[in-house]
Amino acid sequence: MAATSAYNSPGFDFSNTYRNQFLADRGVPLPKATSTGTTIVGCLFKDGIVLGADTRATEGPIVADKNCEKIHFISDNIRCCGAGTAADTEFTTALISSNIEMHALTTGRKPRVVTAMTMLKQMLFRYQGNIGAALVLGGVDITGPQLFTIHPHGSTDKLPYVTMGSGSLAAMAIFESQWKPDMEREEALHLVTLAISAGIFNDLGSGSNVDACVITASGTEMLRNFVKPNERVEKERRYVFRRGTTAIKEEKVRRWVVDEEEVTPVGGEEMDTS
Amino acid sequence: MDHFPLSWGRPRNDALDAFNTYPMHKRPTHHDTFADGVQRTQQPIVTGTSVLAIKYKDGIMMAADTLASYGSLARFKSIQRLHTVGSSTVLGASGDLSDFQYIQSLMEDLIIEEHTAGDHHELGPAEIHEYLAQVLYSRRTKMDPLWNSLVVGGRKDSKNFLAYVDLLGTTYSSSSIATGYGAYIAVPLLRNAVDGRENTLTEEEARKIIVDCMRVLFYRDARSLNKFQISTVTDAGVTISEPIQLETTWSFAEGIRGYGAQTQ
Amino acid sequence: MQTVDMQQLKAGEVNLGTSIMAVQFKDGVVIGADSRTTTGSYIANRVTDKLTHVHDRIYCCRSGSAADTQAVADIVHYHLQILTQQSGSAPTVATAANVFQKLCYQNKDGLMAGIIVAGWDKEIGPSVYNIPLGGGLFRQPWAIGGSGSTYVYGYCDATFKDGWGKEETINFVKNTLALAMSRDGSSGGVIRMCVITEEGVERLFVPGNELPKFWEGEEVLGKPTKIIPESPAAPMEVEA
Amino acid sequence: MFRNTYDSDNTVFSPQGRLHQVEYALEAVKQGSAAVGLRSKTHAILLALKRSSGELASYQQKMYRIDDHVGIAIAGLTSDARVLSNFMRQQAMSSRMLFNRPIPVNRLVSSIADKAQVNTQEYGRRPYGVGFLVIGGDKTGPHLYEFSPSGNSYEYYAMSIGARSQSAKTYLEKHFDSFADCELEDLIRHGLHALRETLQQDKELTINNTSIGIIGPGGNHEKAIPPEAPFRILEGEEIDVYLKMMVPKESADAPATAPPPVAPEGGESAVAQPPAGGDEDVQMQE
Amino acid sequence: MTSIGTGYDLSASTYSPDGRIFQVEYANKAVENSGTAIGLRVKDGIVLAVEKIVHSKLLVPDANRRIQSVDRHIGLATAGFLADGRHLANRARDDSSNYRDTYRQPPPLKEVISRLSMYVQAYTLYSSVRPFGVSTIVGGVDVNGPQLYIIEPSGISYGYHGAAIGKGRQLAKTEIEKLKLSELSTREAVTEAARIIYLVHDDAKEKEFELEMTWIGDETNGLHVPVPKDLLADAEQKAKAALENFD
Amino acid sequence: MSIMQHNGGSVIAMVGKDCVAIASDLRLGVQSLSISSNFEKIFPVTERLYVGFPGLATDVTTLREVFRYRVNMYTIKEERAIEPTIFTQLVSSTLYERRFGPYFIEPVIAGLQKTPSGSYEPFIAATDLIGCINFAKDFVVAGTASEKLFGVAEGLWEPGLEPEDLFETISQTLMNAVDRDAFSGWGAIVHVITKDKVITRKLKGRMD
Repeated sequence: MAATSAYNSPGFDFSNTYRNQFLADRGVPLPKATSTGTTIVGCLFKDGIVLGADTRATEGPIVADKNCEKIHFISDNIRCCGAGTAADTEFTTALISSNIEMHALTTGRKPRVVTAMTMLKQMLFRYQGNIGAALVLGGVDITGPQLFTIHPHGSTDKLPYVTMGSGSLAAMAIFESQWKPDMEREEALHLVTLAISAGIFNDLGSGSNVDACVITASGTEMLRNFVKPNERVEKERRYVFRRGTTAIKEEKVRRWVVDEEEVTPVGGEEMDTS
Repeated sequence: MDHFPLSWGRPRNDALDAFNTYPMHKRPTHHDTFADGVQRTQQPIVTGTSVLAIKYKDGIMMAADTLASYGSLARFKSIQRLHTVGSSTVLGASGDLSDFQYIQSLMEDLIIEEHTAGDHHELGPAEIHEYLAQVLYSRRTKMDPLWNSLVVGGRKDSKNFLAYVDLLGTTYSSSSIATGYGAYIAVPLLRNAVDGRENTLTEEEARKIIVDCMRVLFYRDARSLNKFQISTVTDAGVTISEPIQLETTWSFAEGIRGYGAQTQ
Repeated sequence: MQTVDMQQLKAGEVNLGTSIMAVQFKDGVVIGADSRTTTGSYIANRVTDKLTHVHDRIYCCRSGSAADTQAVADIVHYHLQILTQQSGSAPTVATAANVFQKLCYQNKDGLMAGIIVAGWDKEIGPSVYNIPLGGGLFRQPWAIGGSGSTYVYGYCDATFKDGWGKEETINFVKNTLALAMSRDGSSGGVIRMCVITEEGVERLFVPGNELPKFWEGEEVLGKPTKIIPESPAAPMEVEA
Repeated sequence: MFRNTYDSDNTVFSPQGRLHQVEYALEAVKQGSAAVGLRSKTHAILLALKRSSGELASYQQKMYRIDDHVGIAIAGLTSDARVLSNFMRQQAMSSRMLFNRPIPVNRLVSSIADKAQVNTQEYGRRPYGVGFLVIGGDKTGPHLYEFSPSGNSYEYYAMSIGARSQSAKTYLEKHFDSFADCELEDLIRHGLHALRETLQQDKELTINNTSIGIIGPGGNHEKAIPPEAPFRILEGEEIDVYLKMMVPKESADAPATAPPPVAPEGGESAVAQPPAGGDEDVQMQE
Repeated sequence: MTSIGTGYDLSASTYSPDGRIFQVEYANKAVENSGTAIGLRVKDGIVLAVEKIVHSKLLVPDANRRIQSVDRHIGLATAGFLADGRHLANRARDDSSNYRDTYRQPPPLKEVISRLSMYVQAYTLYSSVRPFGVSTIVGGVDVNGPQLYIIEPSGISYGYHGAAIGKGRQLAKTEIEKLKLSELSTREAVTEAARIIYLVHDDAKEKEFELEMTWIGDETNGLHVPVPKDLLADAEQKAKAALENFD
Repeated sequence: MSIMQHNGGSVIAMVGKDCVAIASDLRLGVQSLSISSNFEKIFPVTERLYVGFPGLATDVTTLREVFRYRVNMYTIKEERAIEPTIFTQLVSSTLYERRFGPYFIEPVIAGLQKTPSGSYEPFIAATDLIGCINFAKDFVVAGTASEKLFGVAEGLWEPGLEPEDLFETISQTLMNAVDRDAFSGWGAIVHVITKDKVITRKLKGRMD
């Protein structure tokens, strides 16, 4: 709390680690952060890249969020799917997105996918796997469509079709049996949907809906909730409690003035101050 | 007790033991929280990977590759992991192969006992499965599990039977079953291809499904081999094929260079 | 995917189980590698390129942690570019190897990297350097590395001859890698090779279904079919 | 009678190669009241005559359920029967446990036969003093077996054991050709007729002294028999309808030509009576 | 019977003054009263046949077998007390199974015989047990080809080309001796065995009988199984015809 | 026992029709010993924005001060009240700063967001202890009873609840869930936020 600004000095703050390590040593397990068990995939096609993700976030065995977004914005022409510790994927991609924007402004060029990839792998390597982000990075730049995976320890792979996350085996099975080079957009989108669906239905860490994103030289199309195979069934009855059901001990109401009336002060003008 | 197939046959620790000086079971392993309390009896040594099986119109079909791994060493490349039991059952095994050989001898004893009774009562796949479940469960209760995941398939009285049992005595029955890595990689494909069609699939279609899955498994499972056998059980009886060589595709990879910016 | 391969490997880290190799011949070097990347026994990438360009005529083969070796190779690549800019001429293979060695040695506790550096330079011509775990530097006429290499030392010792030409060397690399890949579960996929000579770098590719084949006979032999004729029964001698 | 020195011990062969102790054990079976078993293509049934030791005593149990698909009727020492029937139950349960399969009936019968054989060969034991009729249904259809203390077991179309069973056998031998295609009701009627042959002159079958055991689908007079048709024992009012179906003796087929001598009827006796003087072939089979 | 009443014949553990064990001899009497059983060892297999006396017409034909399987490739026929025969068969199965568990191979017949005859012999040693009231023919095809043995109540066992036990054994032996066993096929031996059983059956003294036959050979894939119904019927037909000619 | 259960306590927030509600229990304990039945974990940030801090009590107090300070600094610098979305990002980044030594708090945020047209829109969010935001359209939960709250809320919540109905739904959800959680309970407090007023009610609950 030494900072005197509302805007904090950048970087991580380790001041609690001593306390928390002490607790951990005393046998108190540290709580779980939200993770995205996740199925994320990417696939090359004739004109670009299709990325896909499921939308389930878990906290241990609990489904923490049924419809979260795992395809993150890096730049207009680059997107990144994240699996692993949710906060890590959010902040890592947000940071790189910001850096890419800066880089683009500095160089005055459209950012390249390899640049984002290199930034990501260098950052993750620096943290030696402690930032638990497993990423699928895809985009189209001057060199054409590019697709990478980045593992939490900072290793990367360049492949025409990739999967990550706990559902990666299920999704990869679909790719390995059905992927082919030079697919049309629709074919690729369909294949990605199948791969994500395989994760949703076969991996407990993945679930809910299919998000997809198609990136071509002409633009990026984000297909949020592209397929919704797990819509909740409409409730047949309502469970609204009669007003007054809950016993109250005490009540306090604070009212706010909502509509302000502009009142022009009568009399001389106020003294000008500065 | 770490019975997850993903932990079976970890790669050799060549950092500590670059020249394979120590036998597998003496090498330091990762720490398993439960190890002190539960698993002291054994761990799988010579292992087989996935077994796949599906039901189809005329019977059941099962497949397994012919590899026996010793850790990451592909130690024996033409062993059979499918075993005929009686006249209407086939048994497929992944996991420890010495335990599987023991189970084979149990099956042999059982079938001879049936033969010597000579009274037209024959153990079918359902009975064999029940028996194995009892054996595996009782062994794990003695803290001395038979380190296998078994698939029992068969057809008797024109009824298809397919079920699973593992080293804990867990059992289930399904129209498609896969053990080991197959449970992660092949099951999604099998469910798509088989569920709801188990009474209409022809043998040819079933064979294609199985071969496709074996191929994907070979692509993605580091303990698999591109040589495998297919077994069928139909009204005509049990067949186990000669080893089949997988056809694989790699051409798309020729142009890949490096892992990032590299282009040369 | 949680399985830790080795204690030295960080949890969930991607591993290049790997069979890698480099052999020098009169006009250059042939380097080669399999294409398998694993986490546990899952093949995360079946068509990896483990032959990494660090300069025009200098490549390295990577084994060990994917993250570590990529990072090291990237840094060396960076150093060699700077060096080239500053000196105005291509670095020697020895220079590249020394940079690798320094990084691997100084960070030996934090890295899991076994690297073979090979290439061609004006001063020495073709050369091969092996930098195993720990960060030592060893120049060899041929070098093998990675988990698959333990299976083929004998083959290499028995086969390698000085004075080979390009084709013989390529065959040697191809056969050695195929043998290693067939026995090591952590190696597999395709064989990628580079022939680096003064003239340039030639990429070679052997797809997984066209690997050289060796003994693949039956290990389980058939049951005896022969009936041994007549051995007279010898019951216990008892007078009735 | 010739003072027999070869009959006091079951480990001694007589010079003729006979085992007198075993033969005496067979006589113990005849001390019990009669039981009759017969089978058709679809059913196997048991009928037994229950005794009561007096006005105030209840009728003794003659039939036991072993498993859903197996039932037995006993004649001879009840206590021995209990030991053996419990053993049979264990065998049946172990088959269900190990294989989830109803034990094949022949194997069940063999298992007690093998157990009984041991008692005919070792000193310090006596052969079991009880005979069983076992009915059961398995994959090969309905079956009827006889088990005897000698360790023998045979499969029959129809059989009778216990006191004056020879008369019933005579009836059965005369009619067994027609059993195969009988309806359940006809089969029971035949059974009752056979059982009636074993009665003393002044006695007749009543709802109190008769038990009927059935394997096979429910009959016309049975209610709420589940489709798997487990073994059931009919007693009391339930069997009235069957008793009424019986044809009076005069008009029914001629009774056994020579009614055997009357065996003691005085309740279950564990004391082995001397052999009932050669009216039957008690030679141990084979 | 000089033995009777001497008191030396009441226990298997007692010798008579002239060195005989009467109890074993009496056990043989039980065998002699039994229906005949024969076994033929021919060039490519084994045939076992028994004359099964039908003591009641209420018996279900084919159901009450007197020839039993010990292992896939071994059959066993007994004459004497049926229950004792079952006991021995069970013991033979255990011996066979133990051999398999130890050596993971099908047991050679010799091995089973050796173990089984030792078991039988043990029952001739003690007063606490009686000898087995059965003679046993054991036949099988193993790596050494077809094998045939008899084990007697004394525990003695010999290998045979043709074996006969039970009531009609003398006549059967004479008939078997007329055969050229080493030239017969198993299929032919089935016919011969049926003929011999029909021949030795004494219509005058005995009740009805049933012919039960099993075989092991190339035709059965080395398995010990009952002779197929049609072949059995054919053999019986021929046997009856031969009998009429004989008469 | 996890450190998140050391002091106990749970918070839930729900969206209604033009309103939001946020509620918590009032227990403060040390493991199984209850210390106080009047430990509030929900704090006003602005007039129409509340934040709840279930988790380790010492971090509740610390974070309350941290955010009071940071919100004040924001207000002074920006010369405007902080909006719920901005505040959520502030919470998220503040927690993520301590990615490798987190506060043991899983904040729940509920408020009304001003739209460009000047009207108010319901807003709720929650983050995990290192700041991963969960923007929900229905309800968010946190604390030792979170699993039970998920279950009950999943059954009871429905869209378009009026403030008074929302009050009943959130109260019943909370009360029923904490009744099955040993570490939460001992009374409860509910804030229903509408554009012109905030109704705060203390509920009668089990004291065991």
